[in-house]
Amino acid sequence: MGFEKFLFYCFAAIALASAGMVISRRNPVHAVLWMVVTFVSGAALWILLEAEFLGIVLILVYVGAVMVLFLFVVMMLDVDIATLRACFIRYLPLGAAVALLMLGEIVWIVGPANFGLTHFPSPPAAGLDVNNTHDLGMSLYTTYVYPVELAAVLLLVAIVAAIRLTMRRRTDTKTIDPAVQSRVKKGPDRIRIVKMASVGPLETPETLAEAKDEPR
Amino acid sequence: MEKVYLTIVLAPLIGAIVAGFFGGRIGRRGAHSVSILGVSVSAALSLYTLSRFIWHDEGTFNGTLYTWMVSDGIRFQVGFLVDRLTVLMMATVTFVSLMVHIYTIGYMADDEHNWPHDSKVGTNSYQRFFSYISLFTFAMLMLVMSNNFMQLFFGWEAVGLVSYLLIGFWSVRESAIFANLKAFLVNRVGDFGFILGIAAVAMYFNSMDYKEVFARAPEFAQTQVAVFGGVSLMTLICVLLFIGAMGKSAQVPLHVWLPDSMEGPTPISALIHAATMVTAGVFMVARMSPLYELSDTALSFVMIVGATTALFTGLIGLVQSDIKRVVAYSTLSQLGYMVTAMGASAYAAGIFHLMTHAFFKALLFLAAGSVILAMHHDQDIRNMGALRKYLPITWITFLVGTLALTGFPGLAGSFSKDAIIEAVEESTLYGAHYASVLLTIGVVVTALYSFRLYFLVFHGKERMNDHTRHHLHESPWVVTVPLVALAVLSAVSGWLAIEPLLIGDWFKDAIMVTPAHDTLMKIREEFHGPLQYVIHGLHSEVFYLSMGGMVGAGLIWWFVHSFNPRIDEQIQKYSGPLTWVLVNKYGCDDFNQRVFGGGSQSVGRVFWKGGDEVLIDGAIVNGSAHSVGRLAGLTSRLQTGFLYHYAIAMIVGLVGLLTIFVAL
Amino acid sequence: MIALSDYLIVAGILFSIGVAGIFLNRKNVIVLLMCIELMLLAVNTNFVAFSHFRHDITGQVFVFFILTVAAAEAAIGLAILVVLFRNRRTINVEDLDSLKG
Amino acid sequence: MESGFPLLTLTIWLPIVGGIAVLASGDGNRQFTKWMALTFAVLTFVVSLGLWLGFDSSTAQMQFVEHVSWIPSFKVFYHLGVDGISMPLIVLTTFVTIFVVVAGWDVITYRPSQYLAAFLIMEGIMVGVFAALDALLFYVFWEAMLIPMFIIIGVWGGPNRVYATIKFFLFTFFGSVFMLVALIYLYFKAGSFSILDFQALELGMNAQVLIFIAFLLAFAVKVPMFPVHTWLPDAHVEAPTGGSVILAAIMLKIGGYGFLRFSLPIAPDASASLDWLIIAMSLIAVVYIGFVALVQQDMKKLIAYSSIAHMGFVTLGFFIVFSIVRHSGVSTGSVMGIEGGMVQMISHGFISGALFLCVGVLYDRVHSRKIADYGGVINTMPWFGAFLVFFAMSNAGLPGTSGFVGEFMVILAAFRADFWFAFLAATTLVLAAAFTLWMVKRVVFGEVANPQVAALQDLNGREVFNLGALAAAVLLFGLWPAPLVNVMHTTVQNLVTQVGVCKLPAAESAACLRGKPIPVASLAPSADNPF
Amino acid sequence: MPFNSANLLPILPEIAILITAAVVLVVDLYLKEKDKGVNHVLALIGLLVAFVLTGLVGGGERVLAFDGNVVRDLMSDLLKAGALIVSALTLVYARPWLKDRNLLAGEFYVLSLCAVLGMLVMISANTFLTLYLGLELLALSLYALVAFDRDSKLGSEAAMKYFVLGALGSGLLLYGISMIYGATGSIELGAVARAVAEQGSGNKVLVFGVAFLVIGIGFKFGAVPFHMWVPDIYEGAPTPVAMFLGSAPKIAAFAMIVRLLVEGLNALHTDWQGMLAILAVLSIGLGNVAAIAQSNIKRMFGYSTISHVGFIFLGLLAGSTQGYASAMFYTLTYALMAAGAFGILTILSREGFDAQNLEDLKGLNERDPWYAAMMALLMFSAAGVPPTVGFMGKLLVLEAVVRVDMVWLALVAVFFSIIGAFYYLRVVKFIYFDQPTTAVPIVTTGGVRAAMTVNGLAILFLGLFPAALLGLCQAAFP
Repeated sequence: MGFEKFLFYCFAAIALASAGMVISRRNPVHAVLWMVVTFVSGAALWILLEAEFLGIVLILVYVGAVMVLFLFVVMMLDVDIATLRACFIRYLPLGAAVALLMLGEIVWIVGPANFGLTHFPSPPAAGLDVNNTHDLGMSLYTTYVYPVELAAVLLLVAIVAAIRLTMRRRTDTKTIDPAVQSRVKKGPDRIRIVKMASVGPLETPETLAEAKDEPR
Repeated sequence: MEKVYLTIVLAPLIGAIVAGFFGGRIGRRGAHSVSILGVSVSAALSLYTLSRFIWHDEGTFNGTLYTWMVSDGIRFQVGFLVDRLTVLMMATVTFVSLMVHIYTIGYMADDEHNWPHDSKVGTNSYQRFFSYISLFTFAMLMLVMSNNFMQLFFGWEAVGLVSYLLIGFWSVRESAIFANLKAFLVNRVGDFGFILGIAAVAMYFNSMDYKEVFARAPEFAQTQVAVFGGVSLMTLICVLLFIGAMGKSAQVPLHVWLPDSMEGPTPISALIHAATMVTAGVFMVARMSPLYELSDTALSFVMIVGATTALFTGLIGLVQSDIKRVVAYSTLSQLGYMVTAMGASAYAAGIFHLMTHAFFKALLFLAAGSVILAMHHDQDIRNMGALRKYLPITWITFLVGTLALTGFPGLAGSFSKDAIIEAVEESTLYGAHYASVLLTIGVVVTALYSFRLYFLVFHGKERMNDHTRHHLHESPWVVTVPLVALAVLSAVSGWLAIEPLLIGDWFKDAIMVTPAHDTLMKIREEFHGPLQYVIHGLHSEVFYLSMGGMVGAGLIWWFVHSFNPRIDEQIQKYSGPLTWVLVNKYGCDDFNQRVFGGGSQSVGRVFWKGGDEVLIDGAIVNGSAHSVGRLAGLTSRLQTGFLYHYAIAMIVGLVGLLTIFVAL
Repeated sequence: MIALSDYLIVAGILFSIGVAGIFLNRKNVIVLLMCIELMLLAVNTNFVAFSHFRHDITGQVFVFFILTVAAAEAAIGLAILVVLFRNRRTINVEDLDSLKG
Repeated sequence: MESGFPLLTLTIWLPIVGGIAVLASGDGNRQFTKWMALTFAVLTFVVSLGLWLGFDSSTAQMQFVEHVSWIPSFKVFYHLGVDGISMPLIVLTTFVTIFVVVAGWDVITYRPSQYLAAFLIMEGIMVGVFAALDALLFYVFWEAMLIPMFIIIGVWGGPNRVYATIKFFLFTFFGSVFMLVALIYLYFKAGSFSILDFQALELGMNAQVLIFIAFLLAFAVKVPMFPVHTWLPDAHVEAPTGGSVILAAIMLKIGGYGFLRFSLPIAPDASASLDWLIIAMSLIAVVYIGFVALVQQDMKKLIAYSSIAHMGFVTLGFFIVFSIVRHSGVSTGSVMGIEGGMVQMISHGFISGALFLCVGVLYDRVHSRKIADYGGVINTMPWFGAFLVFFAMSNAGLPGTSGFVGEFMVILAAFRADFWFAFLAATTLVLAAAFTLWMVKRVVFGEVANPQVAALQDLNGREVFNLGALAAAVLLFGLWPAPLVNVMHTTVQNLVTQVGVCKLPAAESAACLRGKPIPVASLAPSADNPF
Repeated sequence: MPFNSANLLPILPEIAILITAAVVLVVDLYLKEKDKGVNHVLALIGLLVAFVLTGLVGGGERVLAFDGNVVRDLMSDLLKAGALIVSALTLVYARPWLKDRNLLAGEFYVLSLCAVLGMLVMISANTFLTLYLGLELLALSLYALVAFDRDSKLGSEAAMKYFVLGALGSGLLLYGISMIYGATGSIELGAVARAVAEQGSGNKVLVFGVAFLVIGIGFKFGAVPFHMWVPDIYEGAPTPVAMFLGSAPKIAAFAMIVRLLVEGLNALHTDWQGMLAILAVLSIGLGNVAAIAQSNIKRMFGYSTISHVGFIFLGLLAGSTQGYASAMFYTLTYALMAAGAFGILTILSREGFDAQNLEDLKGLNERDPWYAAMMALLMFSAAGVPPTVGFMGKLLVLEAVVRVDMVWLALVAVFFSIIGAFYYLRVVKFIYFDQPTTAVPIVTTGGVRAAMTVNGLAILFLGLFPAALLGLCQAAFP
């Protein structure tokens, strides 16, 4: 067993194990963290496949951006973990059965019978002069220039959509528009102090609690 | 002659149309004038035709008016066959019709009293009545003058229609409209057989034309058909056709409509339900003699049915208290005689009786109508008595009619009835003996009920209330003139007609009798003139029986009744079960009402509620709709709303497809 | 040597784990999304493996785009998640059943 | 035979265009709308009379043929033409529509323009059904017909109209979609949608049987035959008068027409082997439905059931041809059976239409169709009573009315097939009389039943016109059906000949065991003067 | 490899759309709330320009551009034209609805235009990659559009469901693509087709991949059992979005299925035929049956879509050019039909009220006879009643199926379409037979009325004279 093979099995095992953890964790934060592990080992596998650029991108983009985004959202939404107690065991048999059936079929198809070394001999290791990133770039900006443009549009859509969906002009924020400020006139726009009688309901703990319960 | 025949047929039709559609405009006088004119023309021309046949030996006319339709090689035509049988019928029909028309002027004069005062349908009822009876005359003429089966059926049904309209003429009376529906339906049962008979003819002869069919009939004499386990074709045809006759001529068991038909105004009882329409069946059998002669079975059947009718319906007449119903049962009984004559192949005798019966029965009905008029439409004979003082002409004519009916020697009825009884005695067919016995007993019965009626109405004590008594008076001349005319004919027609009809060869072309069936042979051989025939009749048992009946009736309902007005009821009470059976008309009406009337409704309800609503609509149509609905609910419940279920569905779908297409 | 099939099987197992995760996780939308990410990882691994063994850069190009799209998708998905949470105060899958039938 | 002037197109599209015009005119000026609708209806009738007058009854060829490409890639043509079977039905359609328009004159107050337009459009569509010689065109018209009818019943119908309309629509739809599959299959085999090509197509027994069943589903529902008849009473009861009239007078006929145009000539061998089914269904319709009609409490329902029973005669007449041949060895009588069925269809068009108009007359005044709500109507409406009795008698098949002719012919023909067929068929003499006249008795005769009846007004001019014209037609064809029969004679003879030819392919020709009907010698009526 | 600007010619419509989207994005920033209508006009102009460009660059021989990433052929021309027209219609219908709810934002138009762009890309795709990107472009825009009404609980739930399932769907699709790529070594459809033809249908790997592809397609179309998103999203999405989502993307999906299965994997026809047959039967059955139980009309349309998808599959699985042409005809006319039907719903909605229950259609004939007639026409068309185009579509599809001796499929299809007729009829029933429950008049603009008129009459016209469109469809599949 060569070192390469050792690495493969190592990372494969980590990837699979952490993937298993991803789906079995109740706490989504844990799940996201296990996901990171999965991706990292996946990236390692890709690098074993001489796709260095993609391996790095996977870590940078996925782990660095997407997973962090996930984590961010999980934290931001402040999901009550207690309510997310899955009835894990109840669905295990069905899930396992279907997944195993599928796995069986997949393995049967992609197994050595079709994709073994006899059909696809291991390619010779690429020389040191081969630059995966260069190759990819050459391909991207020549043959696949159209998809690249499309990807750009796609990202634009993502931006527009994300902004549209999440950005709202909150009416209760205290932002100040300087232009308005400078146009302020004396008199009606200026603050005036009005004296008022200091009577009013007392703030009791009950009223405070009520106010808190109201949905935002 | 074609134009003459056409005129004979169309004149009443025109009268009917004018009186019917323009009755309101031309008024009563206009209506009766035009319809009487029409019928008069028709009657005159019929008599003219008859005279041509008698004295000028006019040949048989067989001509086509127009082609109704041609289909599949069968030519359906409308045309006339005028031969000696037809012309006799034409003359009888138009003459009686004319009499009835005239009589109606008097009888219906006060018809508005029969209607609710604000009923619009009563406004022109007088004119309408004339229209109907003229229309009837047209239809009857179409029937008798037809030269083919289809037109026969047309006339057959058309007279049925008019009968329906006339029985229900007083359409606000529940009993009338019940009776007319019953009449029509019972007739339809007969027609059911009739049309099948026509279909059989059409199938084997490929023709509707009498002449062709009769000419080719012998070819099929031996043909067997695989119906009812195999019968001879001729038997099948004849029996089927006769079922039609049973309906129209009110033979047992299809007789039930005729007594009820008395709900109609009396003139039509006379015209339709005594003199003409009900004899259509008899006429038809006579017309079809070339076919009937080929089937002994059919003839036996006819004879047995006729004889049964003759006796058993006569018996019912004994217990009736409605003047018209007594006459109606008598009609049934006499129709039975005629039909029996047909069965015995004594067609001539039957037709002869048909003719004489037309006269005296029309007379009896019209006279009864006269009585009813006088009695202010009270028809119950228990409320009459001693009317001879008030209605002398009616009395005399009624007596003539009664005597003719009972077969008093010298009057028309005796000639024909004796001939029938003798002919049946001569018959060798199966059932002839039975028929002979029944007919003979029938003679007594006839005398009994006839004279019972006569004595109760015209003799004995006056039993009407004072109001009625004060208004009793003889009917106007339009009523009495027809009575007299008919009475005269009832008296003399036998003398005139017996020789040509029974003895001579009047029917030589029209009626066919095979030598084996020639039951009138004996009469022919022994005949030496009408007088001798009458005298001969005086020695017959028929005469004695008849006289016995008359005397008996006189004793009971004249002599005893004068002292004991309740004798009628006492006799009936004494007879117990017999009366019960007779009063209930052998249960026929109840049976029909319950089994056919109620039964068909129950069947209909079962089919409707059980078949249509529960089985087809409920179980299949709505059932499948509901199950689809339930299925829809079920499938939409699959759509749980839970995201993971959706995903799982996709995965399961994926695995399913993989399994089916990759693994398998 | 490591055969192509080895990589593919690893990818297949990853894919199946993702699928199993969808079955098992019935609560949290985020974990559901992560299961899908696992599946995508499996796909990508397939592509990379094929690309390597076939000596064809196209597979990697494809992976590149998949990653791009996945990133955009994640952005939009999480944005929707935020909107959802704002509206309903929950991302519990079992509470998302207003639309059904 | 191509004709120069597109008379059929005109007959189809004139009312449709008229309908659209009526629709467009809106309900602002109602008088104008109504007169416009009537004008179009009458014009269409006049145009269709041209078909009758120009018809050559000596040939079985299609006449007034129009042949224009419609969907070239599928060899679908706008192919029109009439023969002796379809022409009378077209004229019937245009004739009856006039009365429908007149009948709705003052009665329809809710959006009369839509009402009248629906009928005019439907008229065109129905003519199209009869005139189409392209199966696809036929199907388009056939189904399109459902839309206006659906709307008519649904919008202007009675209280339970929703159930009735949906039942009506789905029932018919159910039948026809299977026909569609059969037509497509035939197209696949024949290479074109031409009905005439279908008829010439050689088909194996299995295919024929399946096609026959598909057609049967479509046509049996339309006719309707037992046991798929239950939509009809519901539809009739809920439909407005005009809707009932069209439904009974024409739409039912389309099913019968379909049997003649499709089932018999396209699948003669299957027809021969399955004719027992149709005959059984027909006879059940006559007897069973007769009894059902007897106990109806609702006049329209009663007439609806009566229609089913009468249509049983039609299908019986059409399908006894094989029994006749089996029984007697020759085909004599089968022409009469089919002609009888045809005559029955035409006649039933008049009679049932008239009966529904009669019920409409009462309904407009009293707003009830229950028999029990009437009684003694004749006391206040003598003319109406006269008409109703007349039409009731025709419905009962009284000789002298057109109702008799068809029944008579069918019974005569059925007798040749089997005594018991004729026997069961002839029960209608009793049953039809029983249910019709019993209804008449309860509605028309007797004493005035209630104050509403006492307040009735007799027929107005329009109603007299409607009923009078129909009565005249009933009487005319009853007293002299020759013109009607002569028109279809050659066509029907040709049909019988065609049906007699075994269409099985050579490999299966052993199954052609049934006796070949012997073509009858031409017995077309001679030119003799009818009088 | 120098770039040849001739490459740009075939994608001129796409460019036009993209430019419009960009312009709208920028212009919107400078528009006041009351002037947002400009966005609408701009978007329509963009679609019109794209339509015209489609016509200008269209026709003639099949053209490959961008190294085989893009293809322009008759099918793409026709489908693009169809997608553009239907999209334009939906935008017209959507405007009053959006305006009433203050949603007439530039983003709506940007996202819609991007979705249209996605469709066009899909239609013209000649590699798995282009196809995938077009698909995702469309999908991402639609996800966002579904959640466009940020304050709608249902909208966000629908978007969430759509998103998760969509992602799952594209994951499965990608797995299939990876398998095909692995087996053939190419992502260019022509090359794939050649490779597949060489390997023959015995290759299980290909079949395996095809199964995943079919699932991806099935999801996009909403075929059973990958349909679960359809009713929920139709109901939850804002009506104009549901309208948009339910109409034009079907055309793109059709392109996708043809590109993938017919152009790419025709050699595996027997395999995907069986798969499509299963999906078709299930879709027709379940869609029609479940629709009956609905009282929400949008949801009902959702199920109805599912059944129509089954019919489209019928045409496709026949595997004949005739069948493809029929399915194409069906798809195009269905898109038109769906747009019109949803259009009526937007017309019936008003400020503060969304017409989405069957009851809301009550008495439409009383309130506006013309719209009532159009809606009835659309419903009859959907039910497949002649003389509307819905019938023609069904006829052609069934013909294709019968022609390949799958009569049983045709029988199943027509059987369920009887059940289906019921719920369409019910709509007509509400329109015509019932009295309105509200006295509020229908406010509508001339543009909307004109669009609806064109839409409704097109349904009738195409039914009466299908030859022209059918001819075009047939020309697309020589």
